[in-house]
Amino acid sequence: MNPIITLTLQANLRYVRIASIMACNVAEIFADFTCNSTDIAEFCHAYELSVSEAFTNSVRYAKPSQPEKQVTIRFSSDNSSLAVSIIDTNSQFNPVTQAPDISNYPEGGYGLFLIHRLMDTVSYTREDGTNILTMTKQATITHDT
Amino acid sequence: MKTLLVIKKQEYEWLIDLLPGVHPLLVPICNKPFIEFLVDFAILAGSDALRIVSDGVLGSVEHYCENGSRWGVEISYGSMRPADDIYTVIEKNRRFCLEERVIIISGFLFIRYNKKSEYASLFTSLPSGELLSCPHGSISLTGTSTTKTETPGTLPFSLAALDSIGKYYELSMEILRTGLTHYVIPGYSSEEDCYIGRNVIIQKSAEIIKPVIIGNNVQIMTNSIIDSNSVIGNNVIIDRESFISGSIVIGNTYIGEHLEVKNKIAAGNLLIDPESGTSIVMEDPHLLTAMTQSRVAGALLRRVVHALGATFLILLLLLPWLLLRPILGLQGKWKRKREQYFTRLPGKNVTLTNTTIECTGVLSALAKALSLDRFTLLFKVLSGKLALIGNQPLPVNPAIPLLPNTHAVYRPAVFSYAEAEEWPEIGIDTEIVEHYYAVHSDPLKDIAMTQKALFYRTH
Amino acid sequence: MIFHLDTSTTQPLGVVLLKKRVDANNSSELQKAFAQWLQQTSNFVFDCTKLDFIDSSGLGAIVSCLRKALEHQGDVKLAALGPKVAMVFELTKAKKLFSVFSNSSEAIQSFRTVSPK
Amino acid sequence: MNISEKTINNYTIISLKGILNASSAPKLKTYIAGMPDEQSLVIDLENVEFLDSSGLGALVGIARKKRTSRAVMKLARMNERVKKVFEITQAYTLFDIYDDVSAAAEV
Repeated sequence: MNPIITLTLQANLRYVRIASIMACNVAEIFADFTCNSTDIAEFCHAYELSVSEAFTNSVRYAKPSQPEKQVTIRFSSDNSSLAVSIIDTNSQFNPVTQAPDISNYPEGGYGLFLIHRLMDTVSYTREDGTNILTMTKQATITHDT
Repeated sequence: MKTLLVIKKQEYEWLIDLLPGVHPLLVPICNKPFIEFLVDFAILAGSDALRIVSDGVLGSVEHYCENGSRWGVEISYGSMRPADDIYTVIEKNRRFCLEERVIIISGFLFIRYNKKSEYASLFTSLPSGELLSCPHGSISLTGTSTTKTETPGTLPFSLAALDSIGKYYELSMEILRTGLTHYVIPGYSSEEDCYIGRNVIIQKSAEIIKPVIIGNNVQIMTNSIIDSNSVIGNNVIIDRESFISGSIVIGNTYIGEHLEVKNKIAAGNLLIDPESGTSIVMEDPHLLTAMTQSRVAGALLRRVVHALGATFLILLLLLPWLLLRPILGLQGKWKRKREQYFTRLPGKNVTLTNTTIECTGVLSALAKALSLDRFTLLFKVLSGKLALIGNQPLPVNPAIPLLPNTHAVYRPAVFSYAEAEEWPEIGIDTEIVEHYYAVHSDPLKDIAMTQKALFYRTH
Repeated sequence: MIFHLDTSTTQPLGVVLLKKRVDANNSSELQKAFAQWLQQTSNFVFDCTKLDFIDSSGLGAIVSCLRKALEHQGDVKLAALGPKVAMVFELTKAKKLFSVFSNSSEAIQSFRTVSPK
Repeated sequence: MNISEKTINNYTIISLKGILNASSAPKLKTYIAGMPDEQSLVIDLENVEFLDSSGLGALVGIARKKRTSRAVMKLARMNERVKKVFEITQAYTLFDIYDDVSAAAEV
C-alpha cells in the first residue's frame, strides 16, 4: 500500500464534513483510474459514508479531559484497493458489530454496522495507545465479456 | 406505459428457507432469474419504466438489476409497509404513477406470456381495472385507453402464483417442456429444446438427453447422464457416473459421484423433493462422493504428507527467508496483517498473519516467486492448524458468525487448489473448484497440486 | 435397535426395528449386532418406522448387512422408509439393492410367499 | 443544512436541504422539538445531498416521538444516496415513504 495523503483534524463534529468530502474526493480520483464509470458513484459514497461514521465515532468517544484532541485520516492504496485509516487516541473499543434492532427505534449504533456493510474489510488495531480503524474496499473492475 | 411490481415479503418468505443465499426474486427459473421474466414482460408490454416495491430487503435485487440500462428500461425501487394495501402503495408512488398508464403486478406471480405476441398495443388499448387475478395476486391497469378497441375475450397471458416449492418445480418443468420458445432463455441454442451456456465441459462418455438447459461453467464428468427435463445451473459440477433426471440443479452445486437425482431440486448442499417439500442436507461428505472410502486413515496419511511437505518447504525456504525478510522489512515492502480465520471446527478460529509483499524491485519479485509471503504459515501446517493445500482460509466476518454451510468440505490451507489451477482467486468459481478438489484429492495428488500452486504463483 | 425372531415363516426371520438415527456414531453398533443375528438367521426385515435420519455411514452399514445376508443366501428387506431416509437411498442408488415395502407386515409377508430354498 | 416549513392539509412539511450528519442533526432535533408533539409531519428529503447514521438516528428519534404522541411522520422524495442508508440499516421498515409530497400529506 502506498500512502496518498494524511489529514489531521481537530476532534470536533464541526469538521466531520471535511473528512467525508475528502474521502469522497480521494475515492473518486482513485476510482477514475481503476473502475468502470458506472460504479464510481457507489464507490465514492461508500467512502464518504464510512469516513463520516468513523470520524463521528472518534469525536464522540474523545475524552473531554483533553480538548485539543485530534483525529487523523490516512489514505493509502495499491493497484486495486483503497484503504482509509481513522486514527485517534481514545480508549480501546470493540469493533465487532451487529445490526441494531431496528424495531426498537434506536437513535444510534448504526455506525460500525454501516461501515462493515459498505467496505470489504474493516480491521482494528491498537498500537501505543492509538486506535487504528482501517477500512478497505476493492474497486470493482468489470470485465467486458 | 410503466409497470409497478408490488411483492410483499410475506409472499416469498417461504422460498428463503428452501433456497437460502439467493433472494427469492432472483431464484432462477430455467436458469433465468425470476425477476427477469417480469422485466421482459414489462418491456414487451411497452413499459419504459419499472418500479419494484417491497417491504422486504431488495439489496441483492437492486444489485442485480441496477438501473435497468442493461434492458433499456428504467428500473427504480420503492419501499412499503407490510400492512399497506395496493391503493396505499399507489399513493406512495404517486409521482411514478402520475400521467401515464401503469400496469400493476401485485403478488409473487409468474406471468405466462409469449414473446412473439404483441403486447404493447394491447395494453394501450385495454380499459383500466383488474385484468386477471388469482388467489395470490393480480395484474391490473390504471389510466384510460387512448384507442377504442374491443377487449379481447381471452388475454394472451396468464398468471401462475409461486406459493410452494412444488409450484416452482412444476412451472420450471412446464417451461422446459412446452414454453422454451415463449421466453428468452439464456444460453446457446441451435435446437429449440436445448440451451447450453458458456464454458461447458462435457466428457465424451457423458450422455445428455433433451429437453435440457445447461448454464455457464458446468462440468459433466465421465459416464454421467443428464436425462431429459433437467435444468443445470451455472458453476455446477456433475461428477462421475451420476444420473440427473427431471431435476433442477441450482447454480454452484456439486453433485458427487454415483448419485441419482430424480425429480428433485438440488441447491448447494440441499436436496429437495418438490412434491413433499422434504429436504435433506448433503453435509455428510460421503454423500457427495462414493460411499466406501475410508476417511480416517486418509485423514491421518494426509496430515503426515502435508507435514512432511511443509517441513521440506521450510528447509528449502529458510535461507532465502532469513536473507530477504529483513531487507524487505527495512524497505517497508513487507506488510503484515493479523486476521481471524475460520478453522474446520465450527466456532473455533485461528489467527493468521497475512503477509503481502509489495511487488517493486528485484528482491521482492524474488521473494514473491519463492512464496516467502506464505513462509510463516507453513509452521501452522506442522501444528495441524492448516493444511498445505486446500481451501483459501475464510476470514471471520462479524456479520456472519458461523462458517457458511456451503462449505461441506473446508480445509483451510497455505496454498489453495484454486491457485494451483490458476482460477481467479475470488468469487464463486473458486469455491466450486476448491470444493471439487477437496472432495477428490488424495495425499499424493496434494503434493502435485502444491507444486502446481508454487509454480503458478510465480507466473 | 430392537431385534426379534419371527418364526411364523417357514424359515426364522429376523425383524429389526431401527432407532431414530443410524449415523457415524452408531453404525458400527448395527454391524456388530448384525454379525450376531446372522448366526440365528439369514433373512431380515429392517423396520424403518422410527428411523428419521441416516448418513452415509449408516447407509454403508445397512448395505454391508445386505451383503453379508446375501453371502449367507439370505436377504435384507426394508420397510416403512420415511421421506428423508428414502431420499438418501434414492440419491445414492442404494434403493436398487433392496426390496422396499411400505410397512413391516408386507415385508414379512413377502418372505412367506417366496418360499426359501 | 437549511430547514424550511410549509403546511399542506394537517401536515407540516419540513423540507431539508444540504447535509444531515452529526454536526447538523442537532439543528433538526431542536427545530422539531420547538413544534407541538402532536403535529403530524412530512419530511421532504429531496434536497438532502448526504445523510449518515447520525442523520438517520435523528429521523428515527423523531419517528419514535411522533409514535408515542400518536402523530404521523412520513418521509418523501428520498434520493438514491439517502435510500442506501435506509436500506442497509433496514430503517425503511419504520417509515411510510412517498415519492410525492402532496400524496404524503393527503391521507
